[in-house]
Amino acid sequence: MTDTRIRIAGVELKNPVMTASGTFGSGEEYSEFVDLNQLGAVVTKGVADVPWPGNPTPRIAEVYGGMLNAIGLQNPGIEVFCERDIPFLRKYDTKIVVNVCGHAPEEYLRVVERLAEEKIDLMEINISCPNVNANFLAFGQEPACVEQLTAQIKKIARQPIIMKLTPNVTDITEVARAAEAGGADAVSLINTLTGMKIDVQRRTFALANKTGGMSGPAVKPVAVRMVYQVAQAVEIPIIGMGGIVTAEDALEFILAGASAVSVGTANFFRPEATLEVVRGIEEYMEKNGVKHIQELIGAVR
Amino acid sequence: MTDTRIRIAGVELKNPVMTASGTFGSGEEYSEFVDLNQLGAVVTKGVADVPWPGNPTPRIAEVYGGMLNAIGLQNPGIEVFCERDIPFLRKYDTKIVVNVCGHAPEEYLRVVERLAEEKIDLMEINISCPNVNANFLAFGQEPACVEQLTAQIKKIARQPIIMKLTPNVTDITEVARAAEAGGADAVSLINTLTGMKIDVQRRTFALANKTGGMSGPAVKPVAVRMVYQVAQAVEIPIIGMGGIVTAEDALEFILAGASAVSVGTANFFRPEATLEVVRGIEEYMEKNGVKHIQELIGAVR
Amino acid sequence: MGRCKIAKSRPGEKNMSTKKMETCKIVSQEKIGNGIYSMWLQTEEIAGLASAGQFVSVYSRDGSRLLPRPISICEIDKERGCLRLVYRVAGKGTLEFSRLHAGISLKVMGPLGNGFPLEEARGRRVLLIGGGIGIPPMLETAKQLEAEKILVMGYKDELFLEEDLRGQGKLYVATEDGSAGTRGNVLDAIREHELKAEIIFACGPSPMLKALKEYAAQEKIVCWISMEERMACGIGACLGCVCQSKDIDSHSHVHNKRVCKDGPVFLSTEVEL
Amino acid sequence: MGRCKIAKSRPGEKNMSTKKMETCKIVSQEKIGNGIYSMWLQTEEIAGLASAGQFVSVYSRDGSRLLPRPISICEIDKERGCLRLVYRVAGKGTLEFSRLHAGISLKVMGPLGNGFPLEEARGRRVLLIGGGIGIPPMLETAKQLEAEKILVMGYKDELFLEEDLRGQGKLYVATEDGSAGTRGNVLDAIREHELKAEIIFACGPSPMLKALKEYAAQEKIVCWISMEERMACGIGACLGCVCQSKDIDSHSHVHNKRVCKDGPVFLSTEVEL
Ligand SMILES: Cc1cc2nc3c(=O)[nH]c(=O)nc-3n(C[C@H](O)[C@H](O)[C@H](O)COP(=O)(O)OP(=O)(O)OC[C@H]3O[C@@H](n4cnc5c(N)ncnc54)[C@H](O)[C@@H]3O)c2cc1C
Ligand SMILES: Cc1cc2nc3c(=O)[nH]c(=O)nc-3n(C[C@H](O)[C@H](O)[C@H](O)COP(=O)(O)OP(=O)(O)OC[C@H]3O[C@@H](n4cnc5c(N)ncnc54)[C@H](O)[C@@H]3O)c2cc1C
Ligand SMILES: Cc1cc2nc3c(=O)[nH]c(=O)nc-3n(C[C@H](O)[C@H](O)[C@H](O)COP(=O)(O)O)c2cc1C
Ligand SMILES: Cc1cc2nc3c(=O)[nH]c(=O)nc-3n(C[C@H](O)[C@H](O)[C@H](O)COP(=O)(O)O)c2cc1C
Ligand code: FES
Ligand code: FES
Repeated sequence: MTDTRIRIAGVELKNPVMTASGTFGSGEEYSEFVDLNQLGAVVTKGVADVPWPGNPTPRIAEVYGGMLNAIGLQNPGIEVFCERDIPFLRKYDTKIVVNVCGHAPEEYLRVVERLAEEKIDLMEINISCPNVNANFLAFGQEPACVEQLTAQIKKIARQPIIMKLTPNVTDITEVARAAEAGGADAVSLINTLTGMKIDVQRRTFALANKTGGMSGPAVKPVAVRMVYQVAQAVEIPIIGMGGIVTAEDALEFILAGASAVSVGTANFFRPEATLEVVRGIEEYMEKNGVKHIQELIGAVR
Repeated sequence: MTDTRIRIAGVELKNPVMTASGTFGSGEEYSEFVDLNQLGAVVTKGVADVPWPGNPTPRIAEVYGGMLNAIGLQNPGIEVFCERDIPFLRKYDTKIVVNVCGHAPEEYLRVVERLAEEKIDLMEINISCPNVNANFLAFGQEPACVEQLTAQIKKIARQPIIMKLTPNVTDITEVARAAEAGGADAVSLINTLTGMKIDVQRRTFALANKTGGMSGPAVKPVAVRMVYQVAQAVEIPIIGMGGIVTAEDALEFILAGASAVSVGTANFFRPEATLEVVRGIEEYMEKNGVKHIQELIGAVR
Repeated sequence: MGRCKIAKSRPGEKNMSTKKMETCKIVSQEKIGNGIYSMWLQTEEIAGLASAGQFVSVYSRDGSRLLPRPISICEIDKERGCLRLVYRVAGKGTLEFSRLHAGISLKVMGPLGNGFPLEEARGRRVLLIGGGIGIPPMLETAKQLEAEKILVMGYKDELFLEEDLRGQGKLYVATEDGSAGTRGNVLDAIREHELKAEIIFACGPSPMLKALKEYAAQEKIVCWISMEERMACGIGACLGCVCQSKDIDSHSHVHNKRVCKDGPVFLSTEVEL
Repeated sequence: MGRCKIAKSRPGEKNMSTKKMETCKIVSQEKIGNGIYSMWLQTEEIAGLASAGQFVSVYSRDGSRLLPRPISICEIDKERGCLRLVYRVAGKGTLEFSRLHAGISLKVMGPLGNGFPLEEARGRRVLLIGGGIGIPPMLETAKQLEAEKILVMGYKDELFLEEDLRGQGKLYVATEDGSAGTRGNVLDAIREHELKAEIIFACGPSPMLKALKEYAAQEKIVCWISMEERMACGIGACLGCVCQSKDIDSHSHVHNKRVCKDGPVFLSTEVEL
């Protein structure tokens, strides 16, 4: 018998497989394809203090082995979210991770405060969305800002927090250490790589926003590398993501040092991808005589 | 009639299509497939002051839509290179760009000095190979170092120099500006993105070097984005590369602001890719009534 | 909110468990025009669940292209469980599809979105309007609609599907080059023939939909239009495919509606074009 | 430098323009063992140019896998211009190949590398040794070699190609599980049967090649081995596929030789294992 349970900041997940924020809504749409009870956790689409309209369309462009998105964090705001999405998810036997976004620290803090009363398990703080600010440097790219924001959030947060890191940096270990220093309970990585596509026939950008966040199988090698680097740099648990489609992909992240993984873009072309990953990890463990998933975390050094 | 000639630092290329360093040897192997006379320029594999043995194998791993390499800049040293490779290339009516590598400024300077006597057209300075140093930060990631090295090289170089930038940075415009400030005649980008692959069956790294440089179609959106960013930041010409396989790919880079392009990994699976790109650009220009390629450079803003 | 009720009665929204991901064998593949192909797919359940105006997500067999190609349902053969898709080669994905022959399988998800509200139009005088590659969904819509049907189809030059459409009602054609029917667009044909209706169902390029929206407002008739947008999930989860809505949408709480889930068929008055 | 002269006379090095990139139709595809497939390809020029011990680069049809799969040439039918490849399903690429049926085309580059130096062995007593998926190239080598041929083939359990090999000389078999021939590896078989030769040609896994290198050194006989390494270009340009050489290599000027171009066949004494 294999034991796939893992713990993140005291929260026990039945398995290490989560959804990646923004690729799974709040679970409702995919509940037609996936029994949410079988997932380690559902991570919701980023939510802000007030409704955000997001970016103009086209928001989506296909690229080789992946996609670009510039949704621009459209969301209905924390009030609707608490009234509609949390009750929906609470019907299932899975952990709830609420992804939080904002333009400025105050906005994050308002959401975190509002969530204090809610029965959710973890919060994931998205400090890395490259689509919101017109300037290319987001504050998730500055270690000092990250440490400060983390500390501010920790002060008021009732649930453990995961800081979600951007890969668009020279040294991701610096940012991860800053999050740890600020008191983060865990880090998750990677968010999307900033990319661009040009439509040569129309001589325009493929996305109205010019740049977009790249995700999907094409980004996996960068993501695995960063998870490995961060695993050597911090003590807190890591949630790995970026291009996971199969159990083998997920295991790469786990062997590199991730305690849990998120499946994102794969949901769009394999709606049952999350469940396939859950089952595939179990099969791998059985085949290789791995009793507890813990034996695999960071096993390749 | 279309005019595909471009100029880089006073050197006229018959068309904007070059080979990417390290993917084309010194042209000999591919001369079976490609008439080198039809290329804008051949960029050679990186050469150092003395022979380098490179990294242990496996040096190559396939990833989704691309590959990782950790060749580790194996090269026969500048003396053999000058005696064997330059004379070979001088038989052809194409421009010669010598890619230069080193562990430290003195090593670069020795190569640049030795090349002063040689009949080559341009030098491309690789300050971005992530495979040489054990520590993850190479000095191509530090703007101050880049400016200083560029200035040192410019002082002794007889040929114009292209500084080749790494994409593994938070803000590539900073590094590009540093190269420009140091006196670079052009910049080329992107070198490879640092990635990692884990063999989950054997529980080892796929590459002996653990990490490797990612290239191929999978990296193109990041490369196009960076070329666009740099085009808004500097005045010197840009040579764009990263995942170019077809003329359409090359045109994305040109429309984003590149004056020339390099075809790398594509040579490995389409040995005639460079020529197909040359022809495809001409066809696009004819079809769209573009008289001079200059009209396309940076045309999408 | 009136609209909401109408929407609720639209096909595809009744039951939560109506979307399937299937591997479908190609039954036939035929070139029916310059760059236009007609493909029949054998489905397990999708055809049985599908209704007119809905679409399916078709996935490329090549791993370099991961996102779905949304293609409208052109015909439904419920008995055999088959779907007909008519598509134009627009890029690499549709080019790939066009090269596949009978017997090869494709991954297909569907049926997706809300089709045309046939009940709304029953027994009335309806203008069914298609433009370019927006023509295919109008065929099944025409077939299922029990009403007085006037079909107006706009082409660039070469006609396609006009044989199939002719049997479904009075057919008017417009071509940009004047090679058949009215020279011009569908509105030119409507004006030339002084066509009148109580309700419009339309699918086609944005400029056409925009013109129809204005026309319907002038004529004070109800107009349902089928919209297009780039998609990733196709089921309402990613917020990639939104169009702007006139009012704050009840799901998004902003002025955005998801084409894939809230559409692709919208009332012309509820969206901005 | 003596070796250099030998190398120069090896097939594939004489003429600079011997490599072709072709789209080859699959003539037949057959499963010949557990996870082992045999495929005949119709080439335009590759078969005509190929010699025993060379290999080809086979490219995946799926755009997510771009690098070549190097596969040794198992048989050459110069008259029909066909090549036989025998391969094991090791991962996604070979799995893809195994699923393709006759009529489908594959991109193939070749012939690549230097084959076995048949001239060196002509008229002598030769041990032809194959281990596992290193067995296939020994078939064409045996067929072309005019010499006294002793074949020693090592399998894990199930035999394959042994019918084809049997006609080419005296065949000895070793199996790890003892289900056929000598229990153990090829060296166990050589010792059991006290096989002697003046020259060895071998292809198989590294541990086998290492053992043969030592054996050949002890016995003071010439031993040529075919090596494997991960490849990108397949033609000597990328320096991806090097093995360590005993001396400084005349091309690389370091202790590295390119398996794809300087090999895959090397003298056992010129490489480190
Ligand atoms: C609801 C809906 C119904 C449609 N019905 C049909 C139909 O019945 N027949 C038909 O020929 N076409 C239809 N289209 C358009 C069709 O989806 C595109 O032509 C097709 O996706 C192009 O793919 P490609 O790979 O050939 O082109 P590429 O340009 O290579 O595609 C690249 C990416 O852009 C997306 N894309 C490109 N064009 C469009 C577009 N116009 N709309 C949405 N996404 C696009 C592709 O899905 C893909 O992700 C419909 C679109 C939508 C949204
Ligand atoms: C000169 C040479 C001749 C060969 N001849 C044969 C043969 O006749 N029959 C046969 O079955 N196999 C042969 N091999 C091994 C064969 O190339 C690999 O089994 C095959 O590439 C695996 O591809 P995959 O996609 O199935 O596996 P994956 O593991 O999915 O491949 C991933 C990547 O690793 C590379 N790779 C994986 N295994 C090997 C390997 N052992 N050697 C080199 N590259 C590898 C692939 O080419 C690909 O780039 C030969 C290898 C070499 C170098
Ligand atoms: C359409 C889309 C929307 C996303 N929205 C969010 C978001 O709201 N918050 C966030 O932290 N990450 C968001 N992401 C990033 C993903 O959660 C994930 O980090 C990234 O896509 C890499 O994983 P993948 O390659 O498996 O998709 C989004 C990604 C996509 C593709
Ligand atoms: C096998 C290999 C070797 C390379 N060697 C060098 C090198 O010696 N010097 C250098 O500046 N870049 C080197 N590069 C980087 C390429 O020149 C190019 O910047 C990169 O691969 C992106 O382009 P591509 O995606 O078209 O390959 C190498 C790349 C590959 C794949
Ligand atoms: S395509 Fe994802 S919401 Fe419509
Ligand atoms: S594979 Fe490129 S040198 Fe051998």
